[in-house]
Amino acid sequence: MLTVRFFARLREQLACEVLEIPCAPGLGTVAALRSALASRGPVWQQALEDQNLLMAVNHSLAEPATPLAAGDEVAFFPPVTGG
Amino acid sequence: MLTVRFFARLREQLACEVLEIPCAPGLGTVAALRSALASRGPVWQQALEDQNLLMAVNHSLAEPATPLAAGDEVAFFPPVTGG
Amino acid sequence: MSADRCRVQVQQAAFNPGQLQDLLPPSGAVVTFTGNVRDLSAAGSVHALQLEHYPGMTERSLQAIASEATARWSLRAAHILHRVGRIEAGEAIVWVGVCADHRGEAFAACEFIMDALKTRAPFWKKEHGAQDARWVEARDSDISRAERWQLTRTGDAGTGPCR
Amino acid sequence: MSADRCRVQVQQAAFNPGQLQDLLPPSGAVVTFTGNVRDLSAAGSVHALQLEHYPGMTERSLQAIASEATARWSLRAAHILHRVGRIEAGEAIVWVGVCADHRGEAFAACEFIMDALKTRAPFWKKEHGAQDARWVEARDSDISRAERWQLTRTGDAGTGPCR
Repeated sequence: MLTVRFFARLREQLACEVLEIPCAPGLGTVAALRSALASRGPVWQQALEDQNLLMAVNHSLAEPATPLAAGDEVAFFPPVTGG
Repeated sequence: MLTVRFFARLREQLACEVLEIPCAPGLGTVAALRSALASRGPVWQQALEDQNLLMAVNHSLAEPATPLAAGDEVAFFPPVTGG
Repeated sequence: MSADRCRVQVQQAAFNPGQLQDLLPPSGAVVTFTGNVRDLSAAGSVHALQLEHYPGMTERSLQAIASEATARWSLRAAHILHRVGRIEAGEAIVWVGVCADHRGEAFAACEFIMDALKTRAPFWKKEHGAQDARWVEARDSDISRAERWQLTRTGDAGTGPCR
Repeated sequence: MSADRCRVQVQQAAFNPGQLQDLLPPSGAVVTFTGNVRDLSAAGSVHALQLEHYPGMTERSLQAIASEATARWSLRAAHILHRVGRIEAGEAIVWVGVCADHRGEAFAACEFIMDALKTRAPFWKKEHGAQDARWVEARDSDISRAERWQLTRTGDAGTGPCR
């Protein structure tokens, strides 16, 4: 399984905080996971095509090509605005 | 009269904290006053020839050419080391 | 010493910046930054902020930033405290305290930590005004401030002496 | 507002940096610098410092520095406190607190004030060690740090809004 988390404005847009997704051959990278999520419907497609979204795998910032493995926690979120 | 003050290491070298000096035609600038003070003896000459000494007139940093007038307070001191 | 040198904390409770400074180790130069919630933003009046974070990743990110600071400059301490949850206008939201022997290093490290935190630490602000609430957008000026530090980069997150 | 914005003080009594920060006006960004007496210098161990100043000129000089800072940057406050007399190792000797809407201005102004103070304010340190006492020499690094600010000089001492 993969755990997928969404934060802040993205979490509100999707009305979703966390998903559990079974690992599959087509979900080998962060980019592949993002595409699969976008295909869930128009709201998902629109929210996930935002080029400014950041991605993290296991609490570290990730690239589209970052590989995924069973048990990974993936997160998508808008640019950060702390401080 | 001119009031002349000395600070820190210079004050100790001269064993003098403050002098009252009558105004005179030869004391029209800070440089002239400094020369007159240096002529008081070897200790004064040596202490006042230090090129790093700073000078102030009426609580503002001064140049050798800064003019002096009756009632002015002149100060000589080493480079500052606060903070 | 390592563990004490970099200390990061994420908490809901309000804090007093002066009391945090008292906890820093003795050192010649101490620079602190305190960020307070302003009652006005580009979008209008602000009654409070709601701060969201990513538990686990946020702390890890702050630790990496403090660690990178101690790798780049000679520091005795780098402490970071950031609040989450609801924070009223006028209250402190973030505090950074840096100790060094020399003031130049303390100033640079404290400013670096704030610039890195603003662009790399997973926090998100929602402004609550009189009528509405809106997410705060990231600012280009924060990104360009953070990019300055890449030019003279000597350490890397994760390689500092505090990890 | 003017008088409150630039506040300078020279005193013998010890002080607590955190309590001074509590006296600053509300603002988005607060940067403070605290300088403490180190127990070791280039010349050996230090038990205490004796700080001499030039009453009248010292206060005027600090006021001019704070005023120049508020002329160069958009600040809500610039406060300076400097101790004189005997100061024990470990005690705070100087504190600067700067408030602004934006952190970049607060950092720059606070560092500028310290660099200017180190080269322009009439204070002189005498170190007391175990056996002897010696005057501290001015440092070239302080002079070169201060000279950096001339490059982008936009205001001049005496023309700031606090005079």
